[in-house]
Formats: sequence, C-alpha cells, structure tokens
Amino acid sequence: MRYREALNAALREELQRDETVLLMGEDIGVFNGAFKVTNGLLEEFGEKRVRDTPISENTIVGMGVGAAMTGLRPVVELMTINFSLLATDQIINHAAAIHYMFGGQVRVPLVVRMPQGAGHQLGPTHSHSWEALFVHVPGLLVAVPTTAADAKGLLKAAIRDDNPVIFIEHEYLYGQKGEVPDDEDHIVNFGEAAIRREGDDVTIVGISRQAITAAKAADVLSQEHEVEAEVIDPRTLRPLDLDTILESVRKTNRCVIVEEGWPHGGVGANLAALIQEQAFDDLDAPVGRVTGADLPMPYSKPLEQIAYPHEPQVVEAVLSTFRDL
Amino acid sequence: MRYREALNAALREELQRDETVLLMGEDIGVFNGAFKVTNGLLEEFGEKRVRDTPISENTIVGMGVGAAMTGLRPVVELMTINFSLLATDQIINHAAAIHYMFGGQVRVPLVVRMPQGAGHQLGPTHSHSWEALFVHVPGLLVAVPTTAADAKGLLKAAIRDDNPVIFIEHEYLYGQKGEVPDDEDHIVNFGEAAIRREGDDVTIVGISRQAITAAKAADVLSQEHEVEAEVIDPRTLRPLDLDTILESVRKTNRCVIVEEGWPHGGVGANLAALIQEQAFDDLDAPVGRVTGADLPMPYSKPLEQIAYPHEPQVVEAVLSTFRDL
Amino acid sequence: MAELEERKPGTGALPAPEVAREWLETMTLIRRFEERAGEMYAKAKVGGFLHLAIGEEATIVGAVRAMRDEDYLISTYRSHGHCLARGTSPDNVMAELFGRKDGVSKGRGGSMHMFDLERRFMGGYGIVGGNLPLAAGMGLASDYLGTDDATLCVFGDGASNQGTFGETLNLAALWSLPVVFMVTNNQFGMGTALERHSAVTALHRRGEGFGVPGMQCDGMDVVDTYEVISEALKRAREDRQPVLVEAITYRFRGHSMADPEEYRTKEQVAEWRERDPLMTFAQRLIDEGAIEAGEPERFDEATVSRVDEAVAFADRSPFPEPESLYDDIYVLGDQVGRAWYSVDERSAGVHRGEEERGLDAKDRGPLAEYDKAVEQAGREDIGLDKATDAAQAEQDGAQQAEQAKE
Amino acid sequence: MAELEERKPGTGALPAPEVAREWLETMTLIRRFEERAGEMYAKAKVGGFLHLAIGEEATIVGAVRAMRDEDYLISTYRSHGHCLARGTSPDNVMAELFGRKDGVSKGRGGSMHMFDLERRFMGGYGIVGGNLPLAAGMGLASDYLGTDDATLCVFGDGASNQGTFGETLNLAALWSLPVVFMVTNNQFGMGTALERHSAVTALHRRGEGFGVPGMQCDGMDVVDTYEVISEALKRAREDRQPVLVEAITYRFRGHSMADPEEYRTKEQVAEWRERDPLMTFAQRLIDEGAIEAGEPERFDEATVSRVDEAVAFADRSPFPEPESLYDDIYVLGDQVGRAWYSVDERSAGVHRGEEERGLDAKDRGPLAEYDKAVEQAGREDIGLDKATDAAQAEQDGAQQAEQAKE
Ligand SMILES: Cc1ncc(C[n+]2csc(CCOP(=O)(O)OP(=O)(O)O)c2C)c(N)n1
Ligand SMILES: Cc1ncc(C[n+]2csc(CCOP(=O)(O)OP(=O)(O)O)c2C)c(N)n1
Ligand SMILES: [Mg+2]
Ligand SMILES: [Mg+2]
Repeated sequence: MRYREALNAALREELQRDETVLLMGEDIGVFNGAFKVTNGLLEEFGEKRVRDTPISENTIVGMGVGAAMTGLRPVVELMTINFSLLATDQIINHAAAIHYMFGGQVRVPLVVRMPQGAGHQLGPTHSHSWEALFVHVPGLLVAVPTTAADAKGLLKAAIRDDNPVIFIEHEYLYGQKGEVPDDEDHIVNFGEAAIRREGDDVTIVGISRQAITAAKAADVLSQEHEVEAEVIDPRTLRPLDLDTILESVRKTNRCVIVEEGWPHGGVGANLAALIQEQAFDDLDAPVGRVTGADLPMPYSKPLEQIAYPHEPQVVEAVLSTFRDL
Repeated sequence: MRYREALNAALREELQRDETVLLMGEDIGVFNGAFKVTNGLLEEFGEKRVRDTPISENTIVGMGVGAAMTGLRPVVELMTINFSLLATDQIINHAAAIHYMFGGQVRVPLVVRMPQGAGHQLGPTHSHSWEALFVHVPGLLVAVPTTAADAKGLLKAAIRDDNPVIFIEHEYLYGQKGEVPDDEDHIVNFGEAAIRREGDDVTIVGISRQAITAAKAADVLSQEHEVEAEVIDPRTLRPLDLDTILESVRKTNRCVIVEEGWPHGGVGANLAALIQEQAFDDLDAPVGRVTGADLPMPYSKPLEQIAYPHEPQVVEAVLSTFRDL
Repeated sequence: MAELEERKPGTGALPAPEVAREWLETMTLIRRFEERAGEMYAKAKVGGFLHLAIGEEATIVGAVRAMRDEDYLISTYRSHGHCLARGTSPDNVMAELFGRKDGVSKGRGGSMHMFDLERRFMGGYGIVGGNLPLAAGMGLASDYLGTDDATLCVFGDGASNQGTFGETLNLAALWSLPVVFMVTNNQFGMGTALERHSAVTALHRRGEGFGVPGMQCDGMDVVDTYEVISEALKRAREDRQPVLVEAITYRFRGHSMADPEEYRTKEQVAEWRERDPLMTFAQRLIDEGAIEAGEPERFDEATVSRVDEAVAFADRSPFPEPESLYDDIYVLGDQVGRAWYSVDERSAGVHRGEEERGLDAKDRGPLAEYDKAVEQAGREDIGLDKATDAAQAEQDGAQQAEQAKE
Repeated sequence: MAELEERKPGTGALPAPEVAREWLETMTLIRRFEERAGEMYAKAKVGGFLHLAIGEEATIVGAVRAMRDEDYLISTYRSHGHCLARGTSPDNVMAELFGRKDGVSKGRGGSMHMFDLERRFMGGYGIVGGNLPLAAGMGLASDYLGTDDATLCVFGDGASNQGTFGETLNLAALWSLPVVFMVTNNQFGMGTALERHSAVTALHRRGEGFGVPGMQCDGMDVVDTYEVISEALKRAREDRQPVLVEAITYRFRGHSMADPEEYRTKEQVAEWRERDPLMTFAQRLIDEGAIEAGEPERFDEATVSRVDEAVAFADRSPFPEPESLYDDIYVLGDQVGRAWYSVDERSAGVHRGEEERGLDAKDRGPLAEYDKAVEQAGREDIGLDKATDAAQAEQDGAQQAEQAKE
C-alpha cells in the first residue's frame, strides 16, 4: 500500500468509526485532494463530512479549532506546509494555547494535516520543510511519519487524541509503498521512535523523508566504509522519544542528524542540543547535522538537488565524525 | 537616555536623513505608539511619513514589502511580536524570499519592529519571545538589542541596510536607561557580539533581555561562588557573531545560554548545536540552557515569574556545569 | 429596520417589568464590577492589561439576553461584562483578575481570557479578529450535530479590518452557519478613530459582499440591542442565514488603563456620556412606571456590596500552586502518556516541570521568584513604593497612568 | 457600465488597425508560447507546476495594453502571459521555465515566479492572495514619491477569499492609493467552482464594503477588457480611487498540468471554447476590415517560429552554476559584510556555501547531485524511462497526466 493510500485508509476508517470526525480543506472533495490523499472520500461520505473550503487558511484552521471546542474532531488539510504560514496565528495563538489558557476547561481535538518537502522543482514558495516551526510550540503534538504503516497508525492516533496535532506528511513519500497492517485499530503511538536499522558505530537520526535518505546512506556506509550505522526515525517530534536516541548514542558514541529544513533553529539543532546535554560524556565527536541549505528553495533542478540532503552528504557527515578533530 | 528614547531618536534621525524612510503601524501616530516608541513623530513628520494603519498585520507588512521593492524604506511596527504570527506569510514567503527568488533583481529594504517578552502579566496571547521563529529563516536579518545604545545603533543600521530586518525589542527594556552616543551616525553593525563582562571561568550568552539577567547572575556568581563569568550579548542573531562566542568558550571551556523563549528549537538550542560542533574538544561540560518554560505564558503573577528565567536559575545552571556529570 | 437612522432609540417596546429590572441590574453589576476592577488595578491587585467596557453595557446585556442558554457566546479581551451577563459569578471573574486559583481560567488567562464552559461563554481572546473563525467553527459544530443552537460572536470596529473578517463571513454565508457577528462599534480601535481605520464607516455594510446582510442597532439602548440581536439570532437559527449586526456605542474609559486618551476630546466623551445606557434606561423605566423611583439606587447599593464580596472572595483565593504550572498544557492520554513534559524532561533549567514538583518544601531555591511574586502581588497598595522608583514606575506605566487619573 | 449584463461584448470601439493587430499578435504569442511550454513540460524540460492561462489571453492583453510603461504590474503563478505582454523576451521566459541561467529570474523562480524589473512586471507569486498587499505597497510608493504611476494587481476568483483581500482593499481605499485590483474570474479556484467557494459570486461587488467600487468586463473580449481597465486605471490615477475589476473568463486547460478536470464537464469547456478570445477577435478584425483574411494565419506561423527560437535559446542557455546557489540571498553591504553565510559558515554539511565555492574541479563529491541533475534535466525526453518505473511515474503524476492527454 502506498503512503497516500495508507493515509486515505486512516481517514476512511476514522470517518466510519466516529461520527464526529469530519474533513475540511481546499480541493479535498470534488478534486479528490491536491495529492489525492482524500481520494474518493467525498463520494463515500458526502458533503457534510468532507468539505471543500475556500482558500482561507487562517479561517479554516480557526473553524477547526472552534468546532473541536464544541464537539467535533475536525481534520483540516492545508494543501502544503508553505501555506500554513497564513494560519500560524490560529495554530499557535489559538489551537495550542486554548486548553492551557482557559485552565483546562476545554479541549481542542484537531488535526492539521499538510505535506512538505523539496525535490519536485516547486520553487521558493512551495518547497519547504518547516517542522521546526511547530516543534517550537508547547501545546501542539507534531508527527512526521515516513513509512506507510506509520502514516496510517499515527494519523489514526492523532484523530483519536484530544490534543491539537500538526501532522506533517511529505510530497515525495506519497508514492512510496510499504506494508500496512490490515487492522482497523492499527495505532502507532506518539513518542515512540523506530529503529530502522541496527548498528554499533554511529547513530543517524533522520527526520521525515530524510529517515529514508539516512537508511540509504547507512547501506553505503556499510558496503563502502565498513561503518555500521543505527538509523532512528523519531516518527513524532512532540512528544519526542529521546530515550531511544540516547540509548543508541550511548552505544555508538557518535550521532548525525539529517533533516530537510533550514539549519538555524532546526529540528537537528534541537536534537543536537538535547543529545550533548544528556550524553555529553558518551560522545566521541560532536553531534553532526546535515540540513537543507539556508535559502529559499531554488526552482532550477540542479540547484534544487544540491540544496537538500542526499546520501553522499550524509555519508560524508558520518565519516567526518570519525576523523581527528 | 532610555531604550525607548534611543529607538525614538534613531527613527527621528533616519526620517530626517532620508526622505524615503516612512513609518507604518497600528497606533504609532495619534496614539504615539502603544509603548511610546514613536512618541512625537507624527507631530514632527506629518501623516505622510508616520502612518497609523488599521489592524491588518499581514497586509501592513506586505505593503511594506511592496513599497520597499519600489523605492521606499518602510519601517513597520507590529504592536507586539505575538501579532506577527498573522504576518508570517508576508515575512517569510515574501520579504525573505523575494530578493533570491527573482534572481537578485529587486531589494526589500524593510524593517519590521516589534517588542517581545514576559513579566507584565499579559498572559498567554501577549507575552512570548519568538526570535527563534525568525532566526530560522534565510533572507532575514534579526536583531535583539539589549542596551539603549545598541537599540539606536542597530536600528539605524537596519534602516540603512538593503535587506529585510526583523528588529526585536523588549517590553521590559523600554524603560531602561543607558548611555547613548550623541552621534547621528552612531551605527552598530550586525554580526558583532558585545562582551558585557569578562571572565575566565564560564561563558554566559544572554539573548535580548536575558543578557541583563545573565550579567546580574554573573555578579552573584562572582560574589557568592567565586566564579568569574564572561557575559556575551550577541546583539544580532542573523548574522551571528559565532567567532566571539567560540573564542570565549575556548577560554572558559563552559557555556550556558539564557533566553526567554521556548526551549524546543529555540535560539539556545541553535547556539548549543553550533558551539558543540565547533568547540567540542574545548568543552568541559555540556552547553547548558536556561529557557522560558515550555508553555503558553500564564497570567497569574507568581506563575509567570517562575515561567521565565531569573538570576537564580542562571546561577544554578552555571554551577551545574562545574559539577560531576 | 436595518439602518440606525430608521430606528427610534428609546422607543422599542419594553419587556415585562421584572425582565427590565433584571436587565438594569445586570448592567449595574457590570458597571460596578468594572469600576472596582479599575481600582484594584490601580492597587496592583490586577496586573497586565485591563480593558473596561464602561459605556458599552447595553450592547452586552441587550445581546446576551437575546440568546438562549444553549447558544454559544464568544468575545474579546474586553469581556468581563459578557462573562457576568452570562451568569458567571462575580467572585470567579474577580478571582481571575487577581490571578487566583478560583479564577474562571484558574488564573491562567487574566482579564483578556475569561471562559466559562458551563455557561457556553466560549472565551475572551487577546488576538484582535482571532475569535471570528472560532465562532464559525462553533456554528459549524451546531449545524453538524443537528442542534438548534446559534453562536453570537462579538468583536470591535477595529477587528473588522482583520483578514479573518472577510474570510469568516464568506464561509459562514457559504455554509449557511447559524452565527451572528456583532461588531461593537465603539468608534475607536485603541486610539485610532473609525474613519481613520475604515474606508467605509457603516460597518454593517461590510458583510454584503460576502453574503452576510447587515443590521444596525443603538448600542446605548438595551432594548434596541435586544430587539435587533433577537431578530438576527432568529434569522441565523431559523433561516441559517448569518447576520452582521453593528452596535453603535462608545467606551467612556480609555482603551486600557494606560491610555492617556489624547486622540479624543473631553467634549466628545461628555456628549456620549449623556447617553449613558444605564441612566437613560433607568430613567425610562421610571418614566414608564416599570420600576419605582429610588429602585436603581437600591440595586446599586446591593450591587456595590456584591462586588465587595467578590473582591473579598478573590483576595481569599490562593494563588495557583507553583506545582500546577505545567498542568493542562496537554490532555494526558494515549499520546501524551507519562506527562506532557516527557518532551523535554531532561533539559536543564527553569522549564522543567518535574523538578519543581519534586522539590522539598525547605529547598525553595528555584521557587524564590514564586514566593517573591506572591508576596508582591498580595500587597494591598504598592503605589507608594513605586513612586520612589521612577524607572520601575515608568515600566509599569499603565498602572501609573491610572493612579494619576484617580 | 459597471455590470457585465449592461455591456455589449464584441461591440466596443476598435482601436486603430495597427494597434488591434498588435493585440492579436500578442494574444497569439501568449497562446503559442504556452502551448509549447505545455509540450516542454510533458518532455520534462520544464519541472514543478505549470499553470497555463490559455483561454484568458484577452484579460491579459486587454489589461496590460491599458497600462502605461511606468505603471506596475503584479500577478500570480499564472503569469507567463503577463510577462510576455509587458514585453519581456520569450527567450528569457522560456529559459526561466527550463531553469536556466538566462531565465528572467535566473532559474530561481520557475513558472510561478517570473519577474522583470525593467518592464515593471513586479512578479508572479506562488502564494494565493499574497500579491495584494504588495500591490498596495507599490501604490503607496507611487503616491508617496509623487509620481503619476498606477499599479495593476491581477489575482484569481479563489484569491478573493483570502484575508488579504479585505485588508488590502480597505487600506487602498482609506489611503486613496492608485491601484486597480483585477480579479480574473475564470470560474474556478483549482477544482472548486465559483459558487462553491464564494457566497456572493458577483465578485466585483466584494469591494464595496471596503470602499472600493467594482466594475465587470468581458474577459473573453480584449476590447472590453481594455476599455474597462483603462477606465479603472484612470480613476485610480486621476481620482486616487482604487477600483476592483472583475474579468469574466474561463481557462480552457486544467488548473496545472496534473489536473484530471473531473470537476467540470466537457460540454462546459466546449461552450466556452466557442468564445475563444483569439478567434473571436480575429474574426471581428477581419469582419470590420481592420486586417485581411489570412493575416491571422501569417501571424501565427511567425509566432510559432518565434517560440521555436525561444525553445532553442532556452536549450542553449546553461544551468546556473552550482557556485551561484548562495548568491543573492542577502544584499551584501555593511550589515552582511563578509558574505551572507557568515551566519553558519561553520556548521556541517550541504548547506555551506563557501565549501562548494572552494571546491576543486576534480573533487565533485558534494556536487554529484548537481551533475546528475543537469544530465537528467538536460535529456530530451524522459517520458519513456519513466514509464518503466511506475513508482517514480506516479510521484511525477503531473507530467504523466499531461502525457496521457497529449
Ligand atoms: C492581532 C492583534 N493586533 C493588535 C492587537 C493590539 N490591540 C489590542 S485591542 C486593539 C484595538 C482593537 O479595537 P476594536 O476591535 O475596535 O475593539 P475595542 O478595543 O474598541 O473593543 C489593538 C490594536 C491585538 N491584541 N491583536
Ligand atoms: C495560500 C495558498 N493556498 C493554496 C494554494 C494552492 N493553490 C494554488 S492555485 C490555487 C487556486 C487559486 O484559484 P484562483 O485564485 O481562482 O486562480 P486561478 O488558479 O484560477 O488563476 C490554489 C488553491 C496556494 N498556492 N497558496
Ligand atoms: Mg473599538
Ligand atoms: Mg480562478
């Protein structure tokens, strides 16, 4: 099953399971979704439950918040993460804060889904990876599923949870295939990292699509450099399963984080800060980072390709943790 | 001269110096500014150059961008950083990207000024410190002045520069006094950190108002614990004067970063990541961080007080870098 | 009927005497409560921003009394009155202003963020224009769940310039949501006069381009406000037609306590004060024999005592425990299992919840700030202290300005 | 004059024959250019999203010809035509689509982000509704600097639901800015039909509540569009009155190349195609003797050759140097002195500019991706390759869908 189909199945099953679940978003209905994640759902569930919206990001998220406060479990799709900047006020000042600021009186069981990522030459307004923006915010949960199984299991968990969840998909991953358990209660819990590959020499943490790049780099490292990497996919960034990462680092004594987003204040910086705080004496080299380039993503294919991480850079960054400083 | 007066002087002088400079913002004119930074400027320069706007954050920033592209040097005030979330699309998708995405054809000499910070019991929608949101973004310059002299010198530099600048003031600092050079060309360059206090035992980096907390903590450390701290105020975060920080850390072998913002993906995490990357072998302890609490800021005074850093926490964090791990 | 000029303020049919009396009592409660809150602010019992709605009481009571109990109400940072009119105890509203544990939002929200789920008062919000999308979402939920409930969304003239205004009105009309948008046009967004912030000053007309018809009411006349909001709620509820109501009113006090009010003349304020919604309504009730002369004074005395009680209650209520700092950031459950702070339980410093929780009572180290703040916030009057410290006083300009006026 | 029903499309006074001919030529150029761009997209010479304006040429040429050279034009991600009509060479527009160094934006922007400062084409923008505030800012600058220039801001029906719409119109009216807002109502925002996204479908009426009067024009008629935009620009320029013009039109092709067009019927498309703005205008020019029969065919041939040249030019143009990746993020100067990447020159990995710059030609290590991408993007036709790799083909569904149609 492809990643997008797994998401589709999660939405379908949760729509079936719970009458209060509804979907809202631009072109998710008649158009079947810009990336076809909601394919067929309007036909199956009708206009009441699968709602095409005008192009009004801040308001559709805000309506999701209001509806979540009064009995529904809305799943709002933003066409891509780039447009979420129009909705940061409703996400951060409202969705994330409401439960706390009103003394716990009311809950906001809202999911905001959106894809991110570069590689399709969508240029400087359509290619970014901004998990770091949302990881910064207390009150939100943040998921970055990489596999089809996780996409399904985490989305179901998100919909059933009573907190506002930022659910970050990846445009490149939509077409990727993977095994998905055929269980209507296949849930992947937040805060549980997955070890994608075991190894004793170095820990590579890959975020979102870069968990796959990390795994490919690990193969190269094994084949060409006799380095056995342990590859960890945190799957969710809030809450974060730091235990699993630290355990690995305590074993390997080296760590590289791979992410597609910008370097400054990125998820990698956050992890590096946490790891050196908690496992300082276990580190034989600084925690390395491979990130997207610090620029608006250029359109031109060759420029775009060198502006986000690929295996060679990960291999290089890992090898540099073995060099004399 | 107070910090707010220094900012006022910078605005006045630049309005006088350059006809293309104009101010826009909510209540900056007739009301003289929510925090009185623009006091008297409408009277002196008139409605053409000092413009009260409707409450439309995204559009007033976007108008600043458009005007900057076509010959003006707008300085837009957002009443507080909390409301900048309504304008992140114009700041990040537009102001920061335009020079690059159009191949360098056009410049965006825009300054967006806004204060941040907790301590006045403004509660969960009005108290945040979000420099981390803007530090993440390539294409922006980011200033966080602490002293009156820096406030003036950096603001003048920002207005004269051809890049979009996010200029982050602090509500607590507005009333603080300091010496300010009486020179119309008093410029403080971006990317040059200030060493506020010299010391050999530990480096404390304080961001925005926390540079002051850091200095106070350094006094306590010296008086009560015989620890001599070097206190660094980076003054700008993009560009960042990492050299000065690294030089200090290479001398002290210990570092603590103090910031008011949220811990995950904060400026402190970013600095910690950079420092451990660049000065790994020089560190005798993990880079420590003291940050704002990971929550929407509560209103109640005693809760608010323990939700952002004060000297005792900084002292504690510094002492812990001397403890056995 | 939709335009104010066609209406005749002060002539709408009065409700039954006991109803009219209750309206006047509630307006009186709001007035006295807020005056007292202002005093408490000057005494630094209340912190942050305090936005009073004095002068706007008829817009509040007229609107809220037009609602059913099951309808949702959502407002702004200027919402003590909305909360009180909805029936929340003045004790808990005052305790919220004092930042105490018994505050409606447990002291977390303060003046700008009141909330009372039980009474479907769905909150005051600090972000101008931020509550409109939420209101449409509530309307959506009512519609989706097949209930008969409507939502009343209150915001200011300044807020009608936010992007959410057009976005939300379009969506509400497109989806036929049972929402009444009430713009409390008090002539100013902070210090910016209506005609300096809006190209079209007849704000009720702003929704037409988005499919939302407009009505105006005299916001100084509780009866007129009641009538128009009732009509609007009826259309919203029965015809599934969102309506925009503009209530013309005026705030007698500054925007918040720190406002020097340089943007308007004393004459203008005085003129509007002559139309004081409490006095004019009380007079009319007496004139028309609905109440007896002297009754308003008796209400008033009782109200003042009630507000005294609220202050005493708030004063008795403890500050929230420092251990509660990290409560309710997340709803604990399957996904946030152990505790919310599992996300950063290992990092250093003040942001660790668990450490505070585990602290020995003797070792108040990191809680010194808490103790200091409790002590300071608890002091009866810190005005004098402040005058001795000019720098500090300036930073707390808000409270100072207020004291100067008093 | 403002409402379309009152207008008589196809009857507006024709301009002088040489002017009319130029209009037709320009519409033809846009049409042929875009058709060719579509083909190049199917061959993977063009990547990303490609939004064609085929069917909307009259809205473009009629509007742009109503402008002065000094006026500013600002548009969306659907702006090849605007750029061409403004006079930018098809060579550089095509090179931009190819991601080459000679592209108008040096290959940085692609189809969605065209720009030509010299011709005051102030950009195509990828964020729906994002260009409205910029346009008002340009109007502000013109006004402030005391010039006579106006700004024409083009956006779609879908964009009129963004918050920036109301915010910007209010500000433009309040400050009397010389801006014409032109909503190209092509009946759909992506796959969402007008009546499913807007409660009021007469979009030109949307500005009234914000002080911006509305006009409609027949966007299938270049003369009508010219007349109405001319009138609107005159009001903006001379009366300092912003105007909202709704051009009624239709896009003949999908929203972008990946669009399966399930949201509309073939019949509807065919009906509108009968009103093809090129064919109807050409016919009228012949009928009224402004041009001779056969002339349109001759233009057309010349245009096709011109577009061939543009393709050849684009093909010859090199890809941007990898060393240029980090250019123009910042304007270097006093504040960003050494080089922009001083902010992170020390951190590890692919995001370091200096390292690439310093690389030895032999040591292409980190540039392997660049070489691979150049090779791949340079290939004439990668359609066949793709068909062998189903997973990859699906990810590039856009190009596949297009190929299927061809
Ligand atoms: C998004 C946002 N921008 C600015 C502010 C600061 N602010 C608070 S109230 C206010 C004026 C609002 O005026 P109006 O909507 O008329 O309501 P009123 O205060 O008159 O009740 C402003 C600008 C804010 N709280 N939120
Ligand atoms: C803020 C934002 N939201 C969503 C999108 C995705 N998107 C691109 S074009 C489009 C439809 C726009 O429709 P309209 O404004 O009518 O212009 P048209 O494409 O018809 O020319 C959408 C939803 C976007 N680019 N930006
Ligand atoms: Mg107002
Ligand atoms: Mg359209």
